Amino acid sequence: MIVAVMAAILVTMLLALARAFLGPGRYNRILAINMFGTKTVLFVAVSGYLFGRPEFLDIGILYALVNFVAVIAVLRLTHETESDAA
Amino acid sequence: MIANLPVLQVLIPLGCAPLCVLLRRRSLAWLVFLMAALGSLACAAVLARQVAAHGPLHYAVGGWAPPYGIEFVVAGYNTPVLLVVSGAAVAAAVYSLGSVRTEIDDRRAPLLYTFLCLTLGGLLGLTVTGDVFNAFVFLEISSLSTYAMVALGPRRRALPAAFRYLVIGTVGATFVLIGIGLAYAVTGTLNMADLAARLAAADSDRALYAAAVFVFVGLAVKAAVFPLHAWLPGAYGEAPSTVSTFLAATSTKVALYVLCRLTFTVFGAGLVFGTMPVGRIGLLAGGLAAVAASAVACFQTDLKYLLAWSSIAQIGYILAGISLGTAAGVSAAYLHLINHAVIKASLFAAAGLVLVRLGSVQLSALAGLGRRMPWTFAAIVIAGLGLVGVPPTAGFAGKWALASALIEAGQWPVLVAMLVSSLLALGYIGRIVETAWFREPASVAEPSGAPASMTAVVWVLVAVSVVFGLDAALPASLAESAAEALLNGGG
Amino acid sequence: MTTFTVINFTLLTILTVTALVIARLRALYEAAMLTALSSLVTASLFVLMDAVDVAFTEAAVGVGISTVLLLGVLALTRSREAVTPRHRHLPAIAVTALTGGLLVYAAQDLPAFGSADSPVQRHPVTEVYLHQSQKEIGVPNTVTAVLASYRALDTLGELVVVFAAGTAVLLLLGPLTHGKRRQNLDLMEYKVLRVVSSLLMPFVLVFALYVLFHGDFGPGGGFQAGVIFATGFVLHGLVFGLDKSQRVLPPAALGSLVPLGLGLFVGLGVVTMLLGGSFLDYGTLLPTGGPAAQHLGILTVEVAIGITVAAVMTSIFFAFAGRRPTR
Amino acid sequence: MILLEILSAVLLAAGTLFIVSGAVGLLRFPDFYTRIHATGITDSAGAGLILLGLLLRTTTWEAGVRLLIILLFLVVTGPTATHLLAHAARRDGVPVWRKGHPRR
Amino acid sequence: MSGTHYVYWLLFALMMIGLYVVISHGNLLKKMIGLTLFQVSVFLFFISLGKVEDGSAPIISPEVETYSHPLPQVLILTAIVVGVATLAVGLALAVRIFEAYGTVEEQDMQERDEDRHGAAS
Repeated sequence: MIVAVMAAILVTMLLALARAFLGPGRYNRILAINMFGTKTVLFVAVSGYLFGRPEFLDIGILYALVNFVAVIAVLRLTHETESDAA
Repeated sequence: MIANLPVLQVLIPLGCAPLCVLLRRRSLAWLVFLMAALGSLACAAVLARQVAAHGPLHYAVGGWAPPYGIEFVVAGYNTPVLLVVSGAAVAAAVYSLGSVRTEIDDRRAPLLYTFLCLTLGGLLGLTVTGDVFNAFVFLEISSLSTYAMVALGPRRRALPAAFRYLVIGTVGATFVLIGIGLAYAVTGTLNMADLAARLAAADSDRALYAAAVFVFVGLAVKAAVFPLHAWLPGAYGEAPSTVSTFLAATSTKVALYVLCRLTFTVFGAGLVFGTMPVGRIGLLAGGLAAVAASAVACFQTDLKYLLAWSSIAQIGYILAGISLGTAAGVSAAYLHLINHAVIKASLFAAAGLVLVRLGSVQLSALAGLGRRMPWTFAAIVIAGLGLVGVPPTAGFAGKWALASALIEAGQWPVLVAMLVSSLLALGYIGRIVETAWFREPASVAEPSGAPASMTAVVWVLVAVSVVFGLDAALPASLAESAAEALLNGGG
Repeated sequence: MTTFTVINFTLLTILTVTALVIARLRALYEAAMLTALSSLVTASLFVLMDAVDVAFTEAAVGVGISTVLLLGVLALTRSREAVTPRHRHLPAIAVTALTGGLLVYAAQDLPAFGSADSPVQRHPVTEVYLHQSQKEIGVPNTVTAVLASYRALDTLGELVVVFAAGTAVLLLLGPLTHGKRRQNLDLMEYKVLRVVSSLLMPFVLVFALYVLFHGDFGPGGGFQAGVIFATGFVLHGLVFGLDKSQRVLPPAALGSLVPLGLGLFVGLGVVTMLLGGSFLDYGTLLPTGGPAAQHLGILTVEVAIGITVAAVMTSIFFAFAGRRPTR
Repeated sequence: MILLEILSAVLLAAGTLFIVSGAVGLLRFPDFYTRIHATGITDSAGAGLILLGLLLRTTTWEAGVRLLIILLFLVVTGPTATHLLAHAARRDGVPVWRKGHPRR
Repeated sequence: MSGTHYVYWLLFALMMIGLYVVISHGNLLKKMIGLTLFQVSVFLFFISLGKVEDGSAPIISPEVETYSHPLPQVLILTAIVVGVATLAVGLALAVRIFEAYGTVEEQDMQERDEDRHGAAS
């Protein structure tokens, strides 16, 4: 069961990656990356169970945090150049 | 505390760096750096005496025996480097009293001293460490501080020069890291002595060769060995005078020393010079550097860039000496390393003096000033003659030793390259002399007065170079014991 | 093929393809975002290869700090790359081919990936770090034991590098240079974000403290804690604006915290020397020596790292964020 | 015990279904707004279900607490990020797809 | 050589992509991105040296027998920190260069310097 979940996560990652490459534009990419980020959180959680050491879930917490910060940073900093360039 | 000297001399400058930030005052930060430099020099001197009397010192950091912990090794092969680096730091400290005041504003000066402390500590640590990964860390400490210091240069071109240095330097350091990784993969250790023993026993030649190549290329970048010298002219030419004076005497020299150390005590001369064609490549690169860089120097219009290109040529000489792989060659390389450090430091210091007095180091601005600034230009000429290798200057002693080592090894083409390079050096020094004495002055503005501290440093360095030329006993004995320690595995 | 191999291969392929796309993208914002993505993949690979501490650091540094810095710089400069002139490709291809060829040559002698019989695993160091350390130091996380005790000097060097970087950024971009302050743009208009961020902040800070003190038993330690702490303030600064963050955490206070941590580390080393041991020999800290003294030393070191790293990373962010676009 | 395992398997399967369908939507839908609609819902829900499924397999309280924290975190930050993204895209004028237009 | 060498091949490819970007691109920020990729792949290479098949993270626990090697992880922790420090300094320099030159393209910088100084370096 866990193996199947892992496979699904990897497939999802690949699909999100395709959207991140195709774009078009910034927002589609942010969306894809945000989704990819959630999948890495799941990856960490699931791989802990898959390989028998689920104690390291702290990393998952951190991933969730930095993923959020990265999205905020993209929004805040792109927003700025656009208003400044105008 | 005496037992802790190997670590103290690295720790003093590193510990002084945060102090400089905290003090925030120019004069106090200067004092801290001076003390750090003097402290390191004192440690280096005591260490040199101890090593000469009792042989190599091993210091296990944290009390963990190598290869489990990190080890510092002070031996005949690195005491000359320690003396040169900490001596140059003292000279730079005194020199900076006058120089930094004219180039850097009050609020940034303490930060410059912070970086000088860090660079000093990094270079000393790189010299004494007996662990390859620790060497990488110290290399990065000194490099990162150097990038920041170069960026402080007065012209805007300092910024791209610093960036270029940063990118090239980081690629070089990463190459070193790849080399360390490959060596680690086939041995499982990072301690230099342990590495040497296991590399000799390992039967994975291909990884070993590649490891050596990566480490050598990476260090050659840091040492500005031709043709990997692209960062050096900009970095030395644009840095503040104190910084170029200090760096010219130390940073590439330490990289060359590490190259030597790894060649002879880790990879082994048999592998490097016997199995791999590193010796021939080194001689080729050294010979080419000597000729090509000297030729480029002849066409420079900026005194500091001219000196920087001349440094690349001189690095070629040192590299050629090392690449011979013989005791005479290595000893000559060390001798030239010491002498060139003194000469080039005095020249960059004099260039800084010119910059302070005229506001420019363009050759065109020097026209006809030989008579108005006789002492400054006299210093440049004496040191310049040392660069050419005219007896009885220090440069002559080094070049003579190198020439005899080359003859002994039958490397005639390299010898010819050296002679051509010396003639070219005569050309560019001659050009400075011609401009300063035989051209009509371009401006009527009177040069401003020279800070005593700067003049003093220039003349002390020039005097040292002359003394080393007249009586080469001290540097020669240091160089010989270094070669002895390296080639006979005295680690 | 084992499950591990499939996962490993997939992630490595994703990483390589991402790198290729980044190399070809001329829109730099997009390239920076994909760099963040590649960093996520790298961190996942670290987890997969059992390097949990490294994964922790890579996530915090690569996805958090690096991305924010890159995007911040892009906001200050142009975000589109010029076309690379054709003549630049040739030397690059030559160098890359040579280096790659050398690596492929070397790889033929490299031990099989995952082999328990490689020189790395057979070396006596392995036994000492994994098992003897339990008696000598008594810290279950052997990475912490090696980092903070066996190879503490590397860690000191690492902290010096962080310190140097912080000082360098201060020198180049700090209030000392004559750059003007930018207007206080922020994301204040989003109420949801404000509420969520205020909820998250205390949690992030507690999490940082937990990571700092839990480093002996699980992934974590001073460096990771410092970066998480800084990430918290980055979030705060992004949402509430720089001025508010600097009111909470004045730059002057940060400026004195930076040298404090490094001073603490160096001071610890000096104390061990004064007590008659060698530099950073924690065994001298307590008369009984042994694991208790080691614990004391490691804890001090972790706290020192945490202080300096948090202060440096936060002030680097402030320095970049406080810069006003010039055009 | 068996009941727990079955429940866990059901939750994991449901979560897997959610994340895969979300990813397919992300790739196949014609414009940004439809894509964010697809991912916004499935991402949090799928992740939540998978984490709950894992929680049922957990034997130690340390791992359980961490799973709950991650869950809480994702549930709070996920929708926030989606909300911000959609809002910012609207403001920046990311175009909306109409029937018959090419995908963007 | 064995079937597990795919790890090295992919990592080396990654390294070369990074190195290529550093050398060929003239945009300073792209160069820094390339440098990051180059370094990250070297870090992964180190970590791959410590991995043991069926091993686990080197955090000692009574239930686990095989551990991956902690030393490469320690080294890479240090190296990551050095990497981010270099990135921060490089980016700070890029910002200053943009303020001084109005560009972050190497090509344009050189042209603008030659316009002003008329001096070859």
